[in-house]
Amino acid sequence: MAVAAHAVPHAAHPPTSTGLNSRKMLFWAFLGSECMFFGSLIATYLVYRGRDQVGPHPHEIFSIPFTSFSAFVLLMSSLTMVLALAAIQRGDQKKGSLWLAATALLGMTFVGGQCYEFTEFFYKGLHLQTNLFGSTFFVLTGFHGTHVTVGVIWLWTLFTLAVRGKIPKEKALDVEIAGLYWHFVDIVWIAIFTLVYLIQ
Amino acid sequence: MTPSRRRSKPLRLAAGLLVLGALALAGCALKDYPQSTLTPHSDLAWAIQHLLEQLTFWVVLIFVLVEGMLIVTVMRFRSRPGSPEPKHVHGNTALEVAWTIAPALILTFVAVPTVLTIFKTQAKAPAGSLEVKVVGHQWWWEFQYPGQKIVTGSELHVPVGRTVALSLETADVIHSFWLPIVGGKRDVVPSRTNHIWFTADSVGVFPGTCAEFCGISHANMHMKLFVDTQKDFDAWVAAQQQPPIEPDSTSLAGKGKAMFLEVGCAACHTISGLSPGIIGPNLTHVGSRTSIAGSTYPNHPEYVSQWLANPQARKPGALMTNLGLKPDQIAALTAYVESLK
Amino acid sequence: MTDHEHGEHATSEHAHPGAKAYVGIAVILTVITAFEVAIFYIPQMHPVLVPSLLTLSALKFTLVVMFYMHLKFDHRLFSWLFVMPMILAAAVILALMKLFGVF
Amino acid sequence: MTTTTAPVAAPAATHEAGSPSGLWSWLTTVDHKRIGVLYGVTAFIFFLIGGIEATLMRIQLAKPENTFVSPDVFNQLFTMHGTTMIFLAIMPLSASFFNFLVPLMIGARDVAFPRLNAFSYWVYLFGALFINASFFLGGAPNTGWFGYSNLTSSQFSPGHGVDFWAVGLQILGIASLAAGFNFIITIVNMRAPGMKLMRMPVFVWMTLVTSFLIILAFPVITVALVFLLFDRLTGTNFFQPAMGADPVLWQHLFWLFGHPEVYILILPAMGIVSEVLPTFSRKPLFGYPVVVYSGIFIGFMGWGVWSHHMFAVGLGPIADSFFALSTMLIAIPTGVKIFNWIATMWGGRVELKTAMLFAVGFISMFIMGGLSGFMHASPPADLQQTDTYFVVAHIHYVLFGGSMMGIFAGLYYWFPKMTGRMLDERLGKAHFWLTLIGMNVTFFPMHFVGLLGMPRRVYTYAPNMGFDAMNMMSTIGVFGIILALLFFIANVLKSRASGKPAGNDPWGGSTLEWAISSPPPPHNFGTIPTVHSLDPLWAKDGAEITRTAGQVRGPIHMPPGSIWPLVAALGMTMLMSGMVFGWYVGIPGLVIMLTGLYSWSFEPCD
Repeated sequence: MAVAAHAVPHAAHPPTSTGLNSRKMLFWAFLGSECMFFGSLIATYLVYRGRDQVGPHPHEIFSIPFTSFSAFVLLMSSLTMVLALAAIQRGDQKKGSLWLAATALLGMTFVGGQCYEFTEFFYKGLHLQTNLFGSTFFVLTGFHGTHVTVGVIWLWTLFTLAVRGKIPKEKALDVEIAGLYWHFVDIVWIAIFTLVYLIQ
Repeated sequence: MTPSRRRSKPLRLAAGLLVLGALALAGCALKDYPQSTLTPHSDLAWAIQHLLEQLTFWVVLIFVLVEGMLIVTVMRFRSRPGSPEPKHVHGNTALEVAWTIAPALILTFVAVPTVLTIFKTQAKAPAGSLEVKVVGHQWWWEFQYPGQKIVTGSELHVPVGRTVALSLETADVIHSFWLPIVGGKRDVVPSRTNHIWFTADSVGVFPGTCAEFCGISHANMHMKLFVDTQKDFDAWVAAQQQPPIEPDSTSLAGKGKAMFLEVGCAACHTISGLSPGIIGPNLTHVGSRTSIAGSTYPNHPEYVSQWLANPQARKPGALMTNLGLKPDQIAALTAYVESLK
Repeated sequence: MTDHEHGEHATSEHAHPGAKAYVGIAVILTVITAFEVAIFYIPQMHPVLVPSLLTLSALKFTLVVMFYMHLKFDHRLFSWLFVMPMILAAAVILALMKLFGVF
Repeated sequence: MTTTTAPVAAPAATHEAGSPSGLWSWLTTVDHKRIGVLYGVTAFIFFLIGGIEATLMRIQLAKPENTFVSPDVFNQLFTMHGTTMIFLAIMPLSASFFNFLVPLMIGARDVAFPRLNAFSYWVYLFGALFINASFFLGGAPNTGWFGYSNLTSSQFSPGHGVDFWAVGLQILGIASLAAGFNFIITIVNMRAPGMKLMRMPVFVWMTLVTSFLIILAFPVITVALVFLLFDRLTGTNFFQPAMGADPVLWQHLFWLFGHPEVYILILPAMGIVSEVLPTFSRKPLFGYPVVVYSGIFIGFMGWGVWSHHMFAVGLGPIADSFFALSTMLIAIPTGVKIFNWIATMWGGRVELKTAMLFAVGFISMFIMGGLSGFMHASPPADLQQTDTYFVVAHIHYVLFGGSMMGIFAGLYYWFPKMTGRMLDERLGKAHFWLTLIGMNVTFFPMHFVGLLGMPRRVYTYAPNMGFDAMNMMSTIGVFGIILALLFFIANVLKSRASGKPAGNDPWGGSTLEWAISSPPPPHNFGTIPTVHSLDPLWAKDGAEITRTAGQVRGPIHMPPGSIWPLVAALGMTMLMSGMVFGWYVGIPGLVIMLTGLYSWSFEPCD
């Protein structure tokens, strides 16, 4: 075991064959699996695009300025997330908790925007059952929104811990993994924003 | 169990299976196996058959060689008292390369005719083909001849030697159109139109069926193909184009006609000039067909009466309503239906 | 997947870029997003709308994955775990679009 | 079940957990060996249930126009037979081997995430019970294990059967995903020193490939089932042709999952056989790297062939040709594996113990299944064969002759390791020969009855079609298989009662699990061995490894048991079953699940 021993970042964990943390590896594998999940959802949206028998159609409904702002908010939350991680890794839990809160708030802004958007679409006559666009759009973005919501809950949990001083440097991995999840949710939105909103 | 007895068992088994297979294949006469895929009667079915023969050749060859190799190896290297400890061989590159290339070569022999056959059989139907639109329903087949303005159900008539181009659609769920003697199946899929074309090469009556599970009575969704001489076909077309027979209103069939309108049959069934329903099969010339209920029962007054009395008893899940008819109503309707030659 | 891990220095303790670099990336991401929206609104760009948008968003995607998710600095195994499924997902999307006649 | 812990010869004070017994210890266990046993026993029970379903179908089909079961019941039977055998029997039987053996074979004390492992099992158990509960709650699913849209829509399938099926598969998918992640990380990260990837036993390799297939294929079926459930529960239009949707999308998504799933079912058996053959030939596996790469290649190619299940759909000549060629390509690595297995025996000293008989039987039957598969890789030929009994014959040669024979080979091979007692060879051989004869009598005629025009999934057939004799033969064959299984069960019971003690290494195996006592102590290895070669126990230092593997030096910390995985699994199953039963099951489920997950996360572990 001498080979891997010096590479172990956290003393609490037994050494691993690759020297890499098992939880982090699990999480990357999970994100790979999530790629297939969102890939299938996006594929369905793209395959069904333009097959609607009745409106409303995407171009009658989307508000690009509004969604661009949402996309920007989510991008910025990735920045605050990575700053939170950097702070925690330095052992600065105070700054870390602030950046975590900022990330969660930006995430909540995004989810709030999505709620507003969904309501707006609903009043413009686009329901889950209206047409294929309604079904595929709401289910795809709804699953993304659910992911963001889970992320927000996760972030507030970490925030509570950090405020109470319970995420020292040695536990930075907890934040790193939440960060991986958060960034993944962000890049899924990068794909959705382009494929669904901009390329109509 | 002695070693020798044990060893001979796989051999005996293999021999038994081979004999069995040979017997089964030899007995593949159409009269015994009317729905057989191994008795082609059209250009399409022959194209498939030729491919199948090549495939079978390779498959049987590989089967005999590899299973033989397996059995020989096991028997030859059986552990016996005093067998030496084997040498620890880890592999052999030349062998690995050889048995990678060998299957690849065989694949090429099969892949080329496969692709050629795919493109040949899925090309556009030649111009001047007889066009028939097939519509799958739970659980019966509808055949429309747009050129001849004929609509019929469960029994498809085609002339021998003339190319028939089928376009395949469905009214409800996915079914699969399959007449083994003219060729492979093709699914009928909602919101899609599929195509299949063939030229039947001999006269006869051949069964076919739905091959894709489509609900409770999937097993009862049959059809019949009548390959007629051109003369018979023309006569059939002419008969089908006639208006329906008008029974004497005092006869039993005449009462049945009144009953047909009265009890509600007309809501689902078309009889040319009488009723417009399109949910069930077109009955204009139902009396001329040889079978009823998705080609499940012979067209005989006895079966027709039973069918009218309780369709679901004859064909589970049948969508035809059980109208709770009284025996005299059934008799009249049966007489009318049977008169519609 | 090979076994290079053994006997090599594990790389999870690499120095990550600092706050400055992160902000820099954020600025680039913002500019690209603005650019994307601009392309959407400029009619002259519409002939190349799809390829340019795809390129730009792929760029954004890559930047986030490489820098914010640290794949650029992390162990190669993580890249494998993520990038292979991503390629597979992309292939599935393209194959389904092709099979349904989208292009 | 409780008996597996019987003779643990581990010195006291070596581990904190000890080897407790009793129901509570099983409910809270995080020991991979016990979870493996739980998986195995549960899956075998479901294998018997699936077998009963098959038997009922075969009785119905014994003669034409039989009325033994009603059409609707028949449709429920074939749907549940397929679903049960695939998701509740073969996959979890493989998972049982993964669980029990992978940590032992790579020289680890447990899997990477023991509690996630327990969670996976409980989710599987509850999901399996849920989906089978449908039989008693208004009718089981009846649209086939493939659930083709739009037959599954509320219009054509009212009632709850399809809901049970869709929700049940979602639940089972979570169990598979959890296991998939766990085994990837375990194999990549928990190997003993010196065990490079290319020194891993082939079974471990196949577990790794299978796990990757699971984590990448299950999300696709998850999405498809989400669409189906949305359609059925909220009235969306994913598969509503009237709204412009194309039901073929379901088929693409289903088979995008479904074909990798086929390899999820067969690769573990290939791995098992690759372990059994060398041991009973007294010779290392021939061409180890080629066998490994072939397995990886098969797993990879499994993604490019899904539409060969859809040749009759009418995808056009280009798509048909593409999928035909990619499918044929898979024949190459498969053939290569078979040649390497034969070459392993060539020049060896072949001992035909029961495990070896099953392994050879696997090769022999798998060749049959592979070759019939090759026949319908050619789309024009497939158009005559698809949806007929020819395909039923094919899948049963692959899944029964292949997967199940492989699993039985593994059972006979590792049963002594799992329980510490030998199985009876005479009963075992009777089991093998009856299985071989029974399955061939059952399934071989199906090739012909299919080619002669009998479609599958029919509850009845007409007497004048020439199907009678061969159907009767198939039905008779089933009773041969049943008899064989009785021999197996008798064998297990006999071994529990009076089986010979196994010792560490009854077969002279080469892999690490044979270095330790049978059954292994909770901590597996007293001293983690250092591996220097592919066949550690056959290498020069093999005796040394065996000598030290049992020796405990210093304290060993094993994770304590936990009830929370079970609680979380129960809550999650309730939450999801709320889609069928209503909010009054779903909401309490949510509360229970969150309680379980919260307590789990904050429970001290590792």
